[in-house]
Amino acid sequence: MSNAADPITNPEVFDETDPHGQHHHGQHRSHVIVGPAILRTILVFLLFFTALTVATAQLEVWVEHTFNMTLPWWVNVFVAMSIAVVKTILVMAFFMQLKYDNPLNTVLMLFCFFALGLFLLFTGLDLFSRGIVYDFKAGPVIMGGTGKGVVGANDLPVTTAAKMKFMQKIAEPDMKSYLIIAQAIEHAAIAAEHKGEGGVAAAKVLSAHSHHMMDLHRIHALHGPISAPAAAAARELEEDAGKLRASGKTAAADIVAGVAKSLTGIDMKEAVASYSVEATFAALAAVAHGGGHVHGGHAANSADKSRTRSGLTNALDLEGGGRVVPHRGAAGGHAESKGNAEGTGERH
Amino acid sequence: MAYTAENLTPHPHDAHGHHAHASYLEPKGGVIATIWDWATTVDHKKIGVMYLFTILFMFFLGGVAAMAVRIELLDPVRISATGVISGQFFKADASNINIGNNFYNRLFTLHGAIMVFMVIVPSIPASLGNFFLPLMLGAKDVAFPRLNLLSWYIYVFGSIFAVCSIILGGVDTGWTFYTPYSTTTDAEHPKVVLMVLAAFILGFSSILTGLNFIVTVHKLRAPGMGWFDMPLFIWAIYSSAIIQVLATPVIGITLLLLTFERIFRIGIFDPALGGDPVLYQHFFWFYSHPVVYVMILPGMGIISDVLAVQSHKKIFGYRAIAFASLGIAAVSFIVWGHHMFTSMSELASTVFSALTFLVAIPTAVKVFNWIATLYKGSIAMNTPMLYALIFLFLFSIGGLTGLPLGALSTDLHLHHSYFVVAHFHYVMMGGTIMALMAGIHHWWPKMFGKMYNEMWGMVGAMLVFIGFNITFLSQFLLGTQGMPRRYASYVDEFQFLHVVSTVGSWVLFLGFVVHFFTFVTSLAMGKKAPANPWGGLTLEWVAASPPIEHNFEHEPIVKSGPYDFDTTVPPHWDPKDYPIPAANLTAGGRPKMAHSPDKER
Amino acid sequence: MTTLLAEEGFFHRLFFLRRGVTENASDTDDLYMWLWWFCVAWFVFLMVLMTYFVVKYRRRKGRIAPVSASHNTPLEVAWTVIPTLMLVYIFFQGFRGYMDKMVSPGNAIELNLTAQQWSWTLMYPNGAETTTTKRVGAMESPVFYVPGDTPIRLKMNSRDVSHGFWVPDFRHKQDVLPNRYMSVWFNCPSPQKGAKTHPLTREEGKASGVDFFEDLKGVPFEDHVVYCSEYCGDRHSEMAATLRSVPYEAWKKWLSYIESPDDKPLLEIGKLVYTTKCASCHSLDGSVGTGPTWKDKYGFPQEFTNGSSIPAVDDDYIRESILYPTKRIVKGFGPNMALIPLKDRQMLAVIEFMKSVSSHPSAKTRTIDLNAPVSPVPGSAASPMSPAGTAPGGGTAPSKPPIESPK
Amino acid sequence: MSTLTPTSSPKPLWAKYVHASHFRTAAEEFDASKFGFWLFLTTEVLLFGGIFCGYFIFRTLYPEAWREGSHLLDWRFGGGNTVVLLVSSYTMAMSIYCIQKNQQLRAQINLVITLLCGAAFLYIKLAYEYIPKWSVGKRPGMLFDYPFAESPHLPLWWSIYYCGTSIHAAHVIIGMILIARVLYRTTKGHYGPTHYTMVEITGLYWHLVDLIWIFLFPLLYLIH
Repeated sequence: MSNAADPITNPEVFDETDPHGQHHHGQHRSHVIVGPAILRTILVFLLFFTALTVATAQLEVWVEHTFNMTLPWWVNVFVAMSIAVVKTILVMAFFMQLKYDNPLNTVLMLFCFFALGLFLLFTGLDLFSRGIVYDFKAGPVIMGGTGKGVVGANDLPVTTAAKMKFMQKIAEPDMKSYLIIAQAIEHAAIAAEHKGEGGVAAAKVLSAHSHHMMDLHRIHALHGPISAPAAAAARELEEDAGKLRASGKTAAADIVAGVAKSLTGIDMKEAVASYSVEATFAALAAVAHGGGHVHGGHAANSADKSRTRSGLTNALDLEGGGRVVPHRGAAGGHAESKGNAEGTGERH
Repeated sequence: MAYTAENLTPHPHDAHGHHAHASYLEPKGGVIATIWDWATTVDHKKIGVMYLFTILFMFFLGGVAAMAVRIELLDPVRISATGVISGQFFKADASNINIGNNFYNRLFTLHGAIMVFMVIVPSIPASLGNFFLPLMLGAKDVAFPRLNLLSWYIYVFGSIFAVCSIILGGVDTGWTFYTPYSTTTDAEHPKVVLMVLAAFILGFSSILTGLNFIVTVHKLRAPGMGWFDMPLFIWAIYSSAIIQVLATPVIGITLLLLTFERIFRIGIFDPALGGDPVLYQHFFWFYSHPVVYVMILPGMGIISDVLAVQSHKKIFGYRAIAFASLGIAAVSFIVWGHHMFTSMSELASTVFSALTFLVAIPTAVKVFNWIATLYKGSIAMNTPMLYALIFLFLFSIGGLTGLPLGALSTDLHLHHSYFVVAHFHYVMMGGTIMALMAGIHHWWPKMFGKMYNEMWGMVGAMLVFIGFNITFLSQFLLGTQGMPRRYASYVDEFQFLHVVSTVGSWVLFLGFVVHFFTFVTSLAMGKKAPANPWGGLTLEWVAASPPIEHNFEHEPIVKSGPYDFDTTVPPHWDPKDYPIPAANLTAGGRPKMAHSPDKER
Repeated sequence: MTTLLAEEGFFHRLFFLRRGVTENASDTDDLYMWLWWFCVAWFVFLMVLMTYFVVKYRRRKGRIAPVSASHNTPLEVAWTVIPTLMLVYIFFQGFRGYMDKMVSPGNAIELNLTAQQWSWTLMYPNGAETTTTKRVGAMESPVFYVPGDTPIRLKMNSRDVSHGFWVPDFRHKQDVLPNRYMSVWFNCPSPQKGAKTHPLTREEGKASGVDFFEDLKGVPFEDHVVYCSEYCGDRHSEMAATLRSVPYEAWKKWLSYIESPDDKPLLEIGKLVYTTKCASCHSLDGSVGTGPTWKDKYGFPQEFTNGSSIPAVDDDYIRESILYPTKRIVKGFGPNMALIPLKDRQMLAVIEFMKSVSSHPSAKTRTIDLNAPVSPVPGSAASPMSPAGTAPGGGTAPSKPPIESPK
Repeated sequence: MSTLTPTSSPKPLWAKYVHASHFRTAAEEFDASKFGFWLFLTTEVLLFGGIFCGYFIFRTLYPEAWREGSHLLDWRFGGGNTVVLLVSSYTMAMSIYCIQKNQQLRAQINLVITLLCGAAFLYIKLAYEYIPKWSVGKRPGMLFDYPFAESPHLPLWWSIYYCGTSIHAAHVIIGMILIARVLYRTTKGHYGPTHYTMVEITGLYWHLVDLIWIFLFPLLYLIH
């Protein structure tokens, strides 16, 4: 039977596409078409905001360096996060079409973020209020927890274990001599800068070479003894000198060649004897931290370079002719390593 | 009664049109063909039945583990004052006490993990929910039938993982996998990771089911069925589905991190690297507390329906109950801390304690409404009703014993004790499982088209009720007297109560055995069930029992509320059998027929 | 406060066997018993109603349910609001008792309790560890002597996984975690008349390494069992101990017995560690060395090279700077400190030592002088520097603990 | 649940699509699918919520470790990846537009570009971030072997970094698989103005992957 009032046969009473009156009548909401114009505009906005957030971050770093002031931690967080939120809203509203979609989906998403908020809020509520009755309840107080298997080598913190492992490595004779050469060249570079014509060009080549030898990847990759590091380095420098000559920078080439020759004259025994592992470590740490910030593993901006040099020059004092004189032992190096680490410390 | 024809577009997911109007249980050709048909079905009814039997099997496994636990605790090795060594079940003497303890720890972990992840969480939504949600909505199927089948396979897959880890020797972490213990025990052995991954996978099954239900409720309600014409079972399933969708992913990431922790030692939960074990507990309970309500809410839904239908009485405070479900779902997200009062900061404990008491309010409201529903009803005394009353009894105890656990100072004593064990068994088993039993009996005729033996059903129910109380009331006392949970042995003064508890567990077991045989005999030789044995008004009673492939011959149109017993003649019932007082008759002097398209209201 | 309700009633004995020994414990008992009757009342009310309806309105042939209200707003509001008010009351009761348990009186003696799979270790002020054991359940477990009528705060941490410290008699429990300190405080009354008295049983005498059999003759004692409440592995159920409360003076006597030559008081160990390991860089006279001086460090505010600062140098920071020398460096110094592996006890000792060279009030905790005349009033045994205004029994008015730094 | 009744008529496949019969109309089916997928997206958000929570907690507990860690990352790679993903999101949205306008070829081109962007993202991540960092010992937890750490909690930073980015990378891969599938079916003409549910849904997923990165990028690379 189908009388006039029957909802199915009489769409006035019953809208088949919309049995529950959820949607507004007329054009169906979910089949909306977002045109390319809008999409492009949104993309441009998104890229702009990406650039903006990077810029602000860089700006803060710059401010902290130049004016040597530390902005409150939340400035940075607040800016970055609010930009991220704006970007999210753009993507959700237009790319994901929430703006035109069934509002139910928007409500759903908001509810989801609300739940996430509760999760963070109440977890934080516990972890950040532990010390309110007794200070000693707050914060991690002892290592260990799950015992031997977990704590780093011989019950030291993992980071310390890694450090010690590395220090032992650079204390190996081969590695030592390898680094000494690198430091020697670096020092030669510093000296070269003050030589007259062609000095700067030579310095560039030399310090690049030394940094290349200092390169953390290389140091990590080192396995087994390097046969005659001095000779090897000298050979490479000769090649560089050759290149310089080819490009007509004879003066620079002469300096480089000179360094190459003097390298072979280094008295390795003495050098190794007076070598300070701590100072070298500090120097490498400076390179690593400086480099880490700018690009992976290499020393780049001048601040890092100078810090590197201070570490190196104090660890090893070269005089003309590349003869190595025992200068200061571990203590001096130790003191220096302090200076460096502080230096790196203030950059953050 | 008259229905208007719907536009019958070919059902995409059945390759056998001529079967469309046959019972969904009707075998398709030979045995192989039938098995294949079930294995590849996208019919929510078949999937629901498959879920039901898988879950009941898992319930059996977990139950066996529980019995073993109780037997071990009957008389573990102890050195009494006289120095006599007792306890011969698992251990020879105190010297190799570890062997026994180790075994016990694996047993209770097994019991917990299976019962929580593989039984109670999916129990009602995945089995009865799957079967009846579309029926009650007047829909042909859930919104995403293939997804539905997928979630069953995921469930099976996850269970297989769990079984593998059991075969490999079982895990002894406790079902909560608390770090740092869970990250260090059985190191370099895959079984813990397997169990963790099992829980992880089962989470996906749970998410997909919940997602499916939410969409179904939103989009596939029968014409004329507004939100407040839905049966309360649907409201409950809907609320719990919301929790499933929002909370489960967090356990997903937690278990993932736990796996990384074990394999790579990433240290997020590991003090050795500055990680924090209590952070793990937060992660874990952010899911595992809300999921407690995933367990209980559908149970509450069943009880609402059973009480109303079996007493032919409009449910009292429909909206109150509906909103209470949503309220519980909402509050459940901000009370997880009450599992950690002994390890959290003072401030957090206080806040969480205060919030915890919020949950009690909607719960209490529901109980009051249920009891008020009985008032002036016409109460049939049969197995489903009996189970509903048992539910009210046990769940009230479970709820009330929550108070001393929510109150901080008493919790400091009761936490980690047998009191907690008893409490959550009263809620989980006395609540969810009893409701499940009520639901199974209530809808058994509809699901399988056979009646069960009422007398034996009641006997089983009473055995379960008595056994349950013996088992767990004694554990309340153990808890307050100072018996810590997860103990393989104890001081002598606790033995008496442990013996009582164990004996109770045997009675409980007997009760379920009785039910098992009732079901089997019903399937084998039960008499044909009428379409509407209890005289319910909701749409599943419009369908035949067992329902046909597409649930309804014609798409029903809802014309009356789900519980308008005082004005509506139940479908398939003769008005003569259901004399409605003249006062309630419609203008035409005719009783209103359920779901018929005539426009009188 | 003890109400008649809980006073050794039948149900109280059923639930708890015996009264909670500390004041907080008996508070908890009272709250619990109150809740018990509260729940009983509700439960009986609901069940009676249910049964009545089920019987009265059972289905009869040919009768269908008459029309009756399907909701009743005043009623529903009532049964929402009234329980809510009751719940609020319960919460506040619980909260009060909780704070009493969590905040110890300022003059509490601080003992260090360490948990590990599967045993408890309690270190006494003189650095000694207990040697007496007793059977709890299946295993021999240590017996910790504690003075009666004296507030005691346990500073607990775990060496491996999470454990839980639970004394049912105190109705108190805290998890013992591997990565931070938790604390439990209690003040159990001296053993009453009719308490068991030493001499100990034969086997206990044997089990205890030193023979203080004669001198403790006739000293009354009360045992309170300690359980591990947080699941911790195979022997979780055997990880027990016994707290044995004895009169204050007997306790001091006992301490002097168990003290063996190789464990000295923390302060002396600290001095030793300092002279051997730290003196080269840290002075005690305020002069600046490679590292900052220790004079007046503890308890005073401190700034660091990374710009951050703390209101007071506390145990945490000291531990941290021993374990992670370069994490937070005192302003004006470099990261020169090598990592010196110290045993847990040595670390405690160094902290004690730094307290001893600091003039800050928070650096003074109650110390036990074994030769001092026995003080009848336990509170007065506190050092004059410790915050006043706390009842000897403690627990009632939450008072600032000694190491709380001035904020 | 796109199902097709193959006939020999010249109509393209998408025009012959018949919606599943338990829905009343194709529009309702489309709505339902979309709503269902939005629900799924909420679970994805909360999945990453765990990572964000860990970040938030440990950043507050160990700020110095986080400062040091973010300095050890190079914003240019993160930024580059952000741009790549944003562009891919745009092309994805464009491909949906093209399908709606039945510009099959343009749609396919856009999908291909999207796929390429995804690949580029993974390449940058692997070649310029994971491999070099891992090789110098910047690894999570106990695997950590970087000698120049100043904060003792630096390994924790790397744990969060690797967990967050690797789980996100996994999502990128899944998204690429979905897109590849859509691309294949587009070439077969399955999608058109009246039926493009899968395209829309795949797009939603891809945009979510983008969204997660929009947060990971500043959190890991910029905030210090």
